[in-house]
Amino acid sequence: MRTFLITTACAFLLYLLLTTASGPLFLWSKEELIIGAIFALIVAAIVRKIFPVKNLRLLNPKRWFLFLAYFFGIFLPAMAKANVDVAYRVITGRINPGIVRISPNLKTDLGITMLANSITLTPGTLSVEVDEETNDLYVHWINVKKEALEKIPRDCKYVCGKFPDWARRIAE
Amino acid sequence: MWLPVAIFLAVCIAIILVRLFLGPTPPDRLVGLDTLNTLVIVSMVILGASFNEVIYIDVAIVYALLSFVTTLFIAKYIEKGGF
Amino acid sequence: MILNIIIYIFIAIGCFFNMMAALGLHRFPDVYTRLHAGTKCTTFGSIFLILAVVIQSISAWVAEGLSSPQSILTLHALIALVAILLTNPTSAHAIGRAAHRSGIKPARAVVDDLEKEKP
Amino acid sequence: MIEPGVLHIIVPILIVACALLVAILKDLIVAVISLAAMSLLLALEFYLLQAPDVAIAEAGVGAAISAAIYILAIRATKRR
Amino acid sequence: MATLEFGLDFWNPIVCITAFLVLIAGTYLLRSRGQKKYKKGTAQTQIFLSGEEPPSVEQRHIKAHNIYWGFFQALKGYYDPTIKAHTGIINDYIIWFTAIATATAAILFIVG
Amino acid sequence: MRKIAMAASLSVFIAFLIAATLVIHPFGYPPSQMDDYIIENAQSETGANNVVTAVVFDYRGFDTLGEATILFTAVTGVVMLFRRRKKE
Amino acid sequence: MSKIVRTMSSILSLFIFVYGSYIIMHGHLTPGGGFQGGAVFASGVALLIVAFGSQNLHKSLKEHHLSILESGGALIFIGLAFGGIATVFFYNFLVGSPIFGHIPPPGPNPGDIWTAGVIPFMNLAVGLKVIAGLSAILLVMALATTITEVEE
Amino acid sequence: MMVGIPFNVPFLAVAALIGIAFYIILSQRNLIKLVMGLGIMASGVNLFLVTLGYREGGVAPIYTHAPIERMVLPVPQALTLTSIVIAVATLALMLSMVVHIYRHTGSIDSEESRTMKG
Amino acid sequence: MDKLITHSPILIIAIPLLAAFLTPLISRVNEKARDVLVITTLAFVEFLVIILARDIYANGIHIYTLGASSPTLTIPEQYMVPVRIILEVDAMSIFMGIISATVSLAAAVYSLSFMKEETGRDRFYTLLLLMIVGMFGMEFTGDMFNLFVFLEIASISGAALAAFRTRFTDAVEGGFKYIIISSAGALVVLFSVGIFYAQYNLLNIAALAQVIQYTMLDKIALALLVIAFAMKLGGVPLHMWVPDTYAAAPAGITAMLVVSSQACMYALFRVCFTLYGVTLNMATVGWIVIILGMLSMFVGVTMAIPQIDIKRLMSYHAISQSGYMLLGVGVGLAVLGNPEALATYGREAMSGGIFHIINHALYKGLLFLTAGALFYRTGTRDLNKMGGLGHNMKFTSIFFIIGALSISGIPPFNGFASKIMIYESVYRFNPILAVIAMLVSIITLASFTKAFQSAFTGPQLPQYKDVKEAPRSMLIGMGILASIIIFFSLFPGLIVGWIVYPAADALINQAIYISAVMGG
Repeated sequence: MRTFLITTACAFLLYLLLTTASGPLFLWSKEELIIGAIFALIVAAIVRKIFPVKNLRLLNPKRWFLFLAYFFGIFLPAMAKANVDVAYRVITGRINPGIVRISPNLKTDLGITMLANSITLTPGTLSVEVDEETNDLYVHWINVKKEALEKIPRDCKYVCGKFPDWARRIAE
Repeated sequence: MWLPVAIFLAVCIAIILVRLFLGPTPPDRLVGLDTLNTLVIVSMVILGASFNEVIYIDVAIVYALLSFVTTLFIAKYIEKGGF
Repeated sequence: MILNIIIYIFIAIGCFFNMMAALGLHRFPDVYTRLHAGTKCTTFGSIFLILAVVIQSISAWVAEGLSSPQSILTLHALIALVAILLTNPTSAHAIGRAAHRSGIKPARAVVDDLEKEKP
Repeated sequence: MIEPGVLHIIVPILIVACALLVAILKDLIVAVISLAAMSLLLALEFYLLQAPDVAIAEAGVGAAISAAIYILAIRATKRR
Repeated sequence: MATLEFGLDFWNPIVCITAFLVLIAGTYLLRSRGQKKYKKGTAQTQIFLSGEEPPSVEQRHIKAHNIYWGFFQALKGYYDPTIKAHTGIINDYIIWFTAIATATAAILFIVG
Repeated sequence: MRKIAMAASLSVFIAFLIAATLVIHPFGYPPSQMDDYIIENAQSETGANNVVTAVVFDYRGFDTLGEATILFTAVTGVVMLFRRRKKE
Repeated sequence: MSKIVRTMSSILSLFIFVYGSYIIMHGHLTPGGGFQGGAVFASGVALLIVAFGSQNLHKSLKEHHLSILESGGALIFIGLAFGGIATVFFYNFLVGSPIFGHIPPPGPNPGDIWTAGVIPFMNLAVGLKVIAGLSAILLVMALATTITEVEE
Repeated sequence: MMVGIPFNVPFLAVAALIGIAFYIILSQRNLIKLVMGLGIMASGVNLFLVTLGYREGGVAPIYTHAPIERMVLPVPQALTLTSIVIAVATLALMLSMVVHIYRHTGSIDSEESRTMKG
Repeated sequence: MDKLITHSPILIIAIPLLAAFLTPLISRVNEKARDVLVITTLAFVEFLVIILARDIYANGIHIYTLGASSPTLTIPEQYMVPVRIILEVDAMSIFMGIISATVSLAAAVYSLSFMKEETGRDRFYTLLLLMIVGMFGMEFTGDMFNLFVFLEIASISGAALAAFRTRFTDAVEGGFKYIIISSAGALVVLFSVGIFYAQYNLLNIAALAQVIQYTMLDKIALALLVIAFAMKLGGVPLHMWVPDTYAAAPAGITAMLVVSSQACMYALFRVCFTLYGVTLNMATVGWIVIILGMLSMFVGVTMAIPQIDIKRLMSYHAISQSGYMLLGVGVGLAVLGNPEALATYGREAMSGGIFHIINHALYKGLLFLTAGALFYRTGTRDLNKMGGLGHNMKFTSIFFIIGALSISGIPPFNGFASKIMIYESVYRFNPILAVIAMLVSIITLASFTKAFQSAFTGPQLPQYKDVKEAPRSMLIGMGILASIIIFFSLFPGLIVGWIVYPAADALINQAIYISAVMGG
């Protein structure tokens, strides 16, 4: 039931976002609100079983601010660096690739998803496979450093920096 | 201002299509398709701005959401998974 | 005027990275490295191009008054951006996984943990 | 001055190129990929022809649904 | 009401049926004046095949495959290519379609 | 034989198509007598801002009914083809 | 598919469903309508099929549910068409009435959802039908192609 | 005033698409390829219909924020919508029949899988 | 009652459609109720068709504008072209409508017990109703694009029905061939519609007929349309799908597929006579149609003789018989520009061809139903394996004899009535054609003799010792058609005067069709 309500709220907010300025100024006309509510209920009834809001911790505004901070402070600069890096490799053609295994020790699905997507978009790495039980990630690394190859699973700090910590803080 | 950008993107699309044609293995072509998707979405947004038509962006959103489904289907076929 | 310059800079960055993506697909030797080019560069380029559109429409919005239809353009362009940001890395992951499972070895690889552990 | 008609020349050529690929190659999965690309570019061309309704329909049906049906059918039969 | 008149000629089924009935009656008349020697169940109705045993009842029925055998032999020059043209391959059907459509368009262009 | 017939008919067919593109109206300048009426009157007659939707559901609504019927037919056909059969 | 794809799909499916309903409902104002929205919505179902497997989906979504939905949508559509038969079949009998009956001011305007008479209802009916139909096609084909041995 | 497109390129693309579709249907023995050929043909016809309705420098026929006088023709777009849905419906039916043919004969080649001829 | 007649064109299409949408819901509740619903709907449609026919023969063309503020408001006020979809029912349309309604009623009654052993019968009846909707739509519409839509409905449902018994390989193959052929044809039709739209910005048939100019594009469109419809109706050399599909479909459906291809023939005639009409160079197109007809007649019948599958044999005869119709109407088309010849023999030839349409639908439907009855009881279609079935299946063999004599043109059956009209009028046009037509009729008799001999006569085979007569509803279905055939045989003058001459005149008089929509 709780999940259902949260899902409904998400759907309703999304619908409102899509139909801004339907009424006077910024607001919504009342027909739009009613129709949106009905649709939100229907959609929530469909997806309630799979929508990943099993716990209420994600509703904490602190986590949202953390997410924004992470997104703008850590993620975007890393992404810019990544792109310059890839551009450099495109032009020169120097690569030294390999697939390495890291274990970030994340528990929830959302956390591992966030981490994997961050890894994919940031310097020289691309998540290829995830272990269903242990949540270990297999990462394709475009420029394998010698010092990271000492132990298995490899050390996170060479591959993806501080991302696992941030993911844990935000999603767990 | 926007039209040259759109044409430039179209040229990029043409270059990517070459990879789609040459790609030795199916995953290579799939990468080409994925890249193509993103570029087409961006050019849709750009063209929407160029026509100065606010409602056109809807098409880009639809494409951004749905091209994902195609990619997943083909990827799942390539990895020989059960549907 | 300054706004225009910012928009032009954004467009230049976006176009450059999209071009890099297109070239990278040809320069790299195998699927995984091509995925690097195809995912990262297009996502980054798209962010900048869409941001350019957003900045322009916001300026038009401010110029035309609050009830201008440009607000819808801004919001929808941002939604499209979010959709790209969400889907692109996931589909890259799916493609990489599919490629590995269908038996494609990474070219010139120095190390392959996945191959060792899951034959 | 670059005129907008240039896009009306580039995009149809790309569409025809994708269709040719379907005709040439024997591997069905590649044919599906290139059909998806054709459908995508077709949607872009509809967009350029000022038909956003049709573009959405082509995006929804051509890209997602019909590719999915093809893949399911190929899975149940054989690949080439 | 029963008569179909179509400008050139006419056709009336009632007349036709009456004629048939008259014919049948005449035939029956002729038949009734025939010999009465024929009897059922005697050697008169047995099959005689130059002294051989006649085939069993099931084998006496002529199979559909064998009917008009001579006809096909006589028209071999027509039947062989015609049956060969019916390949049963779906592509060929569309080849015929394209060919005939182009031919028709060409005829319309040339003749007018 | 089949290949020759194919090549000949196909090439002539495509030649006809290309000839048709040369005599059709130039791209971008169509005749419009029926559509002008629809563009002018759709908003006032049906109340819909989107003229295409007005055409789809009002002026040519019967086509849409037919189209929905086709989809219904196809779905019925597919479900029928993959139906579970009675166990003997 | 992997855990990452599954999580992402469950988030995106909400997005796609809401977006599909938006397209269906705003068919008479913005590009879109019953077919387009229905196709988008059904693509969401396709996403669920590819991410979670048709067997799992089949536990909660059976073909006959979809069949009933589709018949229902078709019946609503043809019923709306029959609704105008007092004048003519397919007559737009709701324009000017209190339900969806506003008449928009002539010329360009941002649009009001409460307009266009029976068209929004027709959009809904067709949308329902297309959703059910395309999902049924995908679900049935996915199930039939997964089970290799068909029960004879 | 913008200049028109030389040689009616979009119409030529339509001709090329239909030609390629016929080439695929005539020459490819694979049944799924055949169906793909029909799909390409449907795309070609759709493109033809939409191209018919385009006006130089036009806008979409939606009153929301657009000027009225330059709208492209709406009827071809409505026809194309119908045609797209018809195409996907036939596609689904054809492919499920192909699946059945494969189950019966073990082949999707149009020559190997036929049982009736003559 | 007036209201009913006014709205009957749309009701004839919409009521089966409504029933088709209701069938899946009702059959979840009760199987019996579904059967009753289907039969009631078809009977009601038959009734509607008959009252509409009476109205049309009394008052002329019936117009129904969909969505306008009045059914007869074809053109909006202050405007010059029609904008909305218009249903336009003239004598030819309602003639085809009578055929469709009758044969489908018989086929549905027949299928009640024929499909008893199959699963998924709710889908079967849904598709059957949809196929009827498609045929009626094609026959009644006055709009080119709408014609395409209903063509697709009829083809898709027909293909799905042909593939209904999926446990047989040939059923699926036949369905697949049918759907490929028909969707290729339909796409070509759509392309032609696009060509018309490009030139005149119109979709209505009557409005197009008023302005059409026979330019180069129109010639291409004409060729494509004629050949696409010719493929759908099974004219040689585009006929090869016909035996494959007809043989594989369930028997009741085969009878309906015959009617469906005749609906395509109607579309062909509509395009040639009404859409192009006097702008056309009639002699050329007429001769094209005549040549198609002659080829169909000859190749169809000669290919029928070697067949050993009874339904394939009958399918080839269906091709051959459609040749007669094409020949008759083609002669009419060839002399359309020549009023004198038209009056002396052209109209007669067309009437013969059109009369042959209804006769063919009836007796070929009956023959396919008897073949289905044989299959139902023996489990095979192979004539080599049959024999002596006449001992046990007396009614079926009587129905077969009626159908066979009628198709071979033996007096006094109705096949002879239409054939003699064709022979005599075609003889005035070109004697050679008439002689070939008679020859074909003789070969038809020969091949049906073969079929009858192999299946019904001969000693009783041991494996068929305890074969029973076909079940009752199948006999009722066959009986409906057989009694109509006998009625038609006894009173041909009545039928021709009532429905055939008006239909022929409706095709000839293009101006009336145009003025019904465009006014003036």
